[in-house]
Amino acid sequence: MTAFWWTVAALLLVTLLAGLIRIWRGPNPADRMLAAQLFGTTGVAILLLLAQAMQTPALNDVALVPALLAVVAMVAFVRRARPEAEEPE
Amino acid sequence: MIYLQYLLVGAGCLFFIVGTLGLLRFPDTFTRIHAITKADNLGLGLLMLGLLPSTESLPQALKLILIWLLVLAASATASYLIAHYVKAQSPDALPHADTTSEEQD
Amino acid sequence: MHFFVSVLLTGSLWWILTEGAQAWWIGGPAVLLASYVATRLHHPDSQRINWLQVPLFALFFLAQSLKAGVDVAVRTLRIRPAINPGTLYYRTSLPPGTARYLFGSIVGLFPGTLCTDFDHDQVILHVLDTNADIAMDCRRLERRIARLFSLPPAAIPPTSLNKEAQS
Amino acid sequence: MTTDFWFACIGAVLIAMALFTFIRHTHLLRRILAFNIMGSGVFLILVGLAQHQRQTDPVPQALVLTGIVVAVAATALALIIFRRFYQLSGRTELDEDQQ
Amino acid sequence: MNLIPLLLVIPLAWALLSLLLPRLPIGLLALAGIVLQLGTAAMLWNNVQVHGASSYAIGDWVAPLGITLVADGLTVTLLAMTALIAVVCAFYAIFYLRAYEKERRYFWPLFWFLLAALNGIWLAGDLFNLYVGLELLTLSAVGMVTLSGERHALAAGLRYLYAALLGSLAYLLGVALLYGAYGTLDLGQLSSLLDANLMTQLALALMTFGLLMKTAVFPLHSWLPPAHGGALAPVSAILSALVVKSSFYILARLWMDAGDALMPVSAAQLLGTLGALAIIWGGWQAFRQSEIKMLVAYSTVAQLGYLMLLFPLAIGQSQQSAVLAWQGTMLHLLSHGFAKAAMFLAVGTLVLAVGKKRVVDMAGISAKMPLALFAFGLASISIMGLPPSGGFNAKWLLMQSAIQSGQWHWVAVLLVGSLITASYVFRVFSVSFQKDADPQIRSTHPALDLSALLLAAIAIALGFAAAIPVELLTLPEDML
Amino acid sequence: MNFWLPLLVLATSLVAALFIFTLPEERHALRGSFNLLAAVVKIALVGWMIIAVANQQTFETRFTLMGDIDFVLRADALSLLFAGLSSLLWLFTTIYAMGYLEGTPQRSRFFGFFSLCVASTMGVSMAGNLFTFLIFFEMLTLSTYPLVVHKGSAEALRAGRTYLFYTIGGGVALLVGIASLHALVGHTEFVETGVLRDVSPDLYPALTAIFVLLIAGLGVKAAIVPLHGWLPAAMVAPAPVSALLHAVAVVKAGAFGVVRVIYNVFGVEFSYQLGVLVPLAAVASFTIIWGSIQALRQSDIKKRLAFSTVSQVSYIILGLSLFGPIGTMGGLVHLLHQGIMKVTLFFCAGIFAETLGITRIRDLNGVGKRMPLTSAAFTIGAFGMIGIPPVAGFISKWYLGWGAMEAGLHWVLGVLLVSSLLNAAYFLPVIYRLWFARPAPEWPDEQIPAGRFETNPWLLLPTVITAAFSLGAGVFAAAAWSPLSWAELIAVREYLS
Amino acid sequence: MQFAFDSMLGLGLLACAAGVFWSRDLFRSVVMFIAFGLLLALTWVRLEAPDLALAEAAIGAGLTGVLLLDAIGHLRQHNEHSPRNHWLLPLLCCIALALLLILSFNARPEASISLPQLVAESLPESGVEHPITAVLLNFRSYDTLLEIAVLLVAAVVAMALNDGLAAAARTSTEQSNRDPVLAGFTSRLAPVILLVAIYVLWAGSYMPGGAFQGGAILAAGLVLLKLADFHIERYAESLLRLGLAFGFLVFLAVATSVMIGGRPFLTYPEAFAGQFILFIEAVLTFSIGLILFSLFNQSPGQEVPHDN
Repeated sequence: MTAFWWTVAALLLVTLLAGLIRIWRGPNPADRMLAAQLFGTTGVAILLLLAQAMQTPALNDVALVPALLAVVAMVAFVRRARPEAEEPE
Repeated sequence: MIYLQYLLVGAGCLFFIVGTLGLLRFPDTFTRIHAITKADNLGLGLLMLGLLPSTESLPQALKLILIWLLVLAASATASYLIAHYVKAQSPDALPHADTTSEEQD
Repeated sequence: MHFFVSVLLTGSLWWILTEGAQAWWIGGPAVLLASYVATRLHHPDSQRINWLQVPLFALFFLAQSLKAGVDVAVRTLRIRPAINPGTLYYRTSLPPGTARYLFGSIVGLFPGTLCTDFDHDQVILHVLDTNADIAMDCRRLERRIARLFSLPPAAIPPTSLNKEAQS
Repeated sequence: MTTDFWFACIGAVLIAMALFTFIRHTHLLRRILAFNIMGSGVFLILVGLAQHQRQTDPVPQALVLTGIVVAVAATALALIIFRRFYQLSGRTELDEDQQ
Repeated sequence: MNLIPLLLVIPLAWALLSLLLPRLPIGLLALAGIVLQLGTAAMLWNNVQVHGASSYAIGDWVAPLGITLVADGLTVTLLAMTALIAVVCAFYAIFYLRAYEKERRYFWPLFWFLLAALNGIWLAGDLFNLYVGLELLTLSAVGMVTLSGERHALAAGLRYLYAALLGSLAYLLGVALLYGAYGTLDLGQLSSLLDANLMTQLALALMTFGLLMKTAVFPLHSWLPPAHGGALAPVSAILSALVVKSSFYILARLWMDAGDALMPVSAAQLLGTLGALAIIWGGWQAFRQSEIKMLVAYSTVAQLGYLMLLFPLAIGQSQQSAVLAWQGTMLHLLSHGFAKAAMFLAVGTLVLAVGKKRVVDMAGISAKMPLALFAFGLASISIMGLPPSGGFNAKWLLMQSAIQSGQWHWVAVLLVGSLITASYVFRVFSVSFQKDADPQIRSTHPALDLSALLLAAIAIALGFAAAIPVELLTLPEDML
Repeated sequence: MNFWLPLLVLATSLVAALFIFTLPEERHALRGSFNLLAAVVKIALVGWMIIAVANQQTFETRFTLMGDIDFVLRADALSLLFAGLSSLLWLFTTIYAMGYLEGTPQRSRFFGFFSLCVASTMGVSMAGNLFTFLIFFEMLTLSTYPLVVHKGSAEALRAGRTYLFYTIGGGVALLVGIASLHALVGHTEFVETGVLRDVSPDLYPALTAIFVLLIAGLGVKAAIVPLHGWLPAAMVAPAPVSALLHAVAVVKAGAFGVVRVIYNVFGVEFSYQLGVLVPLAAVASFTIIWGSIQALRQSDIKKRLAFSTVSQVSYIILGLSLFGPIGTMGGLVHLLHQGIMKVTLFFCAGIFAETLGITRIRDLNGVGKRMPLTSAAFTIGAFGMIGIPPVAGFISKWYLGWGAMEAGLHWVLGVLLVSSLLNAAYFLPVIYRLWFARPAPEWPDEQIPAGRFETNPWLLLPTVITAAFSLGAGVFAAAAWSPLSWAELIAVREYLS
Repeated sequence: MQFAFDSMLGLGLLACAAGVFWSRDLFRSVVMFIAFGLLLALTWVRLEAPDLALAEAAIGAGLTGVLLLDAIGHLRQHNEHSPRNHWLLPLLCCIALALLLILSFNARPEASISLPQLVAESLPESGVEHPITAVLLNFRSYDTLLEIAVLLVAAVVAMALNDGLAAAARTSTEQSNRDPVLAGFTSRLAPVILLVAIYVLWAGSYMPGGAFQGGAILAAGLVLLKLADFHIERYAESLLRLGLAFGFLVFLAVATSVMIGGRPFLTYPEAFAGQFILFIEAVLTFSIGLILFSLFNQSPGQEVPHDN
């Protein structure tokens, strides 16, 4: 049973890391933020799986936090990001 | 029961993979938003469903659901916000005309 | 009234969070505080939810988001992503306020749609596939939301579809 | 190789990478990032090393919690000063050759 | 009631007070508090002198579970010095800050947090607690540097912050390794446990690096001059007199605790060499500066170099030589504290009066500001290491140590340092005596001169009363 | 009381200095009266001590500085010789300076440092061990710097730099010497006949090196060639400062230090054993001759006097290195005599410059008629320098020569003779000009004094008194309280105990 | 499979760090950093430190990320000037450092003191059941006191730098261009965040959680409100100051007041240790939340910088 949770968690970790590619390649800031958003959701999923795999229900509380706060970074981005100046100073 | 759990969790995982694939394959920001929002939320939902039988109490189960709902609400809002942002960035052309060309670093 | 509902909701939330340990001596004040905050932040003229409609709406929502997930999965897994994105100017009858904005955000979880902006009574949607009958889905969602907020169903104005599709 | 040991090693590599960046780059924001990652590396070592082949140790965990708070305070402070500096000067780095 | 925690409670309480009640006359309030603290420090000093060193388990949890504070001869001396310098700087600041309406509101809370951090560091007996104390110190010090919000101050503050943070992390990494190796953070326990192995030595090397960074020892000093030279005068005084000493204090304790076994003589010689380079380079730079506050700031860089001589003189040498080096270094720390604070205060008054910053702007100032200049002169006697002054006695002890251990090259360093110091100090004087200049000055409050004079007088008085601190410095059972 | 008296003596000038520093610039009267009062009190105190010491009493202030180092002020016969000179001349120079600086700015600073300088000198004289000596020796350096640069002109600042360069360098040498000595033998208390008698021969080389270091350090202030460079440069200072530097404070402190090192640290006999005295005598002799030759070449009055000092101070050192009681008496008594005579000469030079604007020797033609009292004082001083009886200088040279004979160093006689001739060669022309040359139609820059005296009485009075002293010390050399008998007292205690 | 997971997690951390460091575009670095924070939270879970995971999730991915995004939004361009040229020596030094560290891990001596055991033995006396909270608020509460002081200092400096800084300009940029969707979402999420914050605080006595994590969550909630243009900071400044300092005030007051009874500094009455700790944690949560929020809120505004 635990082996399965671990396998799935590892798979999810792979997809998570694959998301890094999008962060790296962009091309524009919104794409990168989008990938970060993916990190949040996938992270929640991994945390839930780890809670099962490691027999630590307290991890559900940990999962609660990114679920709650992942959006804050996105909000900060859309509210405060400023399009980059076209020309260097 | 346990197989149902496997099935659900496995399916959930699959949707995550699909979401990421979409994120990587789709050509522009808007379509990527589509992919990631819809696939991941479904993935998380299925995974949560799969985990539900393993919970020890009702509140614990409800907490899982709560987490999912929070993620749902957050993604729904975030998807709107980012789409809105992207549109505001390039109001004349929607969808953005340039986003298909990948910038190489 | 609204405060009362808030207390109920936050109270059950507290119950869930503490997993039944309850600890009301701290939970009580916490719930009251949260409810107070909820009331303070609540926009006075926003529409009220008809709580009886919630389960029904939830079912509809679940079905639609399942459909959306599968839809997008199928499109993704094609060798060449099967998409045909475009813009849809959807005229909504929902009045400005909670209902309309709920529509805007929830539509993003529905098959092939993504709200990008509101313009007067138009909702500007980005659609994954301009060939699909998006307007139909939207209208159904709109009706459900109207019911959720006990709003009178209004005449549905025609919707224009941006034909400048691009791949 | 235990989990604790593995992550302690990762911590060591993170520190080295961050230190290199800290030395090489002059952009103040990047240095803040490097500082944070270096801090994370140190924290990993603190917890990982203490727990390696011993039981779970609450003390280093508590220390790291304190350390995280301090790091946040320092980061926030650095950002605030940096932003004010940028506002006044339009520069994102210090004049390095000033003695 | 035990006095040790009071030294933490008073500054913290006053920090809150001045933060929460900015409308009160916080200057006067601060003075009351600092006098109270001075009294407490003095009483503790007396206690230690009479009854010997004592320790205090916070929260009634003894080490290694809890945190233990230690008050020995060195600690109480440093506490007394801190309180004394702080009381004068506070007095000075009350009048000085009249010209700085905005800064005044935030100066006091930061001042108090800084004092709390300093007292905490002097008393600390726990490695991690020292880290937190260092961070509190750094942040409040950086805050004080940037108080004016001007561009150069911000740049200086950033440079300082980055260097200090890097230093903290290096230190913390060392702490992490030591905890990993020995499972305790208590200094007292560690000193008996430490043995020579790669991890311990790496840990100590890292901690040394971090602390050297924070002490601004050559070549890691570049952050110091802009920070100390650019801040408001009372801030510069506190930074140079006290703040940089705190990290050196930790360093010295570590090395002395770890002892000869762990610290190779070559490393000690290396540190001494860095010190020597600091003395020469800092002195040379001080000589070259055009701004007078920068001159004083570079002087700090040079003077910190003398502290480094502790290591080659104490590590791997005879007991007698080590004791002399220890006493000399700590006496230098004290007298430099008083003298440098006096110098910065005096220079601050001069700059305030003249309204310009460069050395050449001070032409003919001796006629207009004799007292400030006199204070500067008295202080520089100690800085130069000329008798009668604490600085001289410190150099004498160091020299004795060097001669007894046969390390004549350090004698040469000491002497060359004195000569370089004299050259930049007298540069200021010779400008100030110029007769043809007639500087326009603003009148300054006599309290400003008085404060600087007082501190300078203490630095001189240490030349006559050195026995009091020196005897106390040998008091702990055996730090060596 | 025996504990406090040395401190009290020190405090009279120290308190005066601090009081003057805090006084506003324009309170001239208060400052002046306080300064004079302090000087008088000091003379009284020193006088008391002299009487007591003559009656075998000792005064000692002692407390621990740190570890094994004490701060010691002790009044013995030798210290009172110097202390007496300083306190006496402080009074006269102060009076003179008050007249000299009338109407100039920054008098507060000047008199403050002046008093501080005297305080340091008193400390030097009463220091009971090398460490205490060093403290006051360096304090002297610092307190004289502001006096040297007092005028604030570019030239004065340059001179100040030179002065510092030399004296701080000397201080460093002294410090190294003292520190090494301390490390080598522990305490360095001044004891009659020295403390080093019983050290093992292994240390002789080291001790020789230390001796050289110490003498080099002290020699800077004592202006031994080639360490004298600062002295002529410092001539830009106001005349009372020059008087102070040459007669009382700086050069004398150096010379006095040499006395202390030879007599009370190394001990004459031990020094002789080490074989360092004869070279010292040689250096002193060279300095005497060289200084005189240089003086001959100067056309500026003060410069000539300055080089004269270089030469004259080495008489003291020469006397000391003759390792015999007679030579000692000659050297010590010259410490006093030279002080009084040189102060007279500088006072005169200052009066010439202030009243008539004369700074060069060729302008002195006929001044004797215009200023008879001043010229007479100058003449007495100059005769003393040459060694013409019955002026004090004769006594010194007589004893020096006698001492040299006793020591068997006959060549020293030659040195004395040559130097006396040279002295005559550079002083007699001046005296000739003063009295016999025809005056120029008008003086370079004459200030008509207000009173009926030839110049400001504040300037004249101390000059005349010191001239009288110079004469008196020679005429009454055999009297009980003359400098000579005091020097005899010291010599007896050094050699016979 | 655990091993595979751990390996990937570790490499992922390195990859993220590399992304942060080697990206020329600073915005990309910041996003990479946010991702790094999330991976780090997972790492803490793997190190059996859920408290740290909680804190990291709230801070690294939440608050620090927001601060950095806000800062980078403030910059006009994200690309940096070219790095320094001399890099070989630093590189070698850094590699040597990493190698030395890893080597030294192997050469570790056996510890003679077992602190976890001591903690476990003293836990019953501490008043709480969760060892980390016991360490933070009882055994080593002095550290925590100073740590709060550090936070407070940062807030004071932020206030000082922001004082008198065109307050008018700040408010004018805050003219309500409130996004209705965001506002609606926020107004409903905020009470939940508040409740979760309090829950985490309460949980600290028994399981992972505590004042700091609660405070960080609270701060994130406040930041969210602020970003959604709810003007919550419009309280009198003195009240804000009180709020910032309140936690520290109470902590210090409790710590000191026991001394009047003759007990050592920072002790709690035995019978009520748990209640005291919870009370202190509650006020600390409140204050930490406010402090972290004010660190965000006091960030200098977005005026265009003058060139030179």
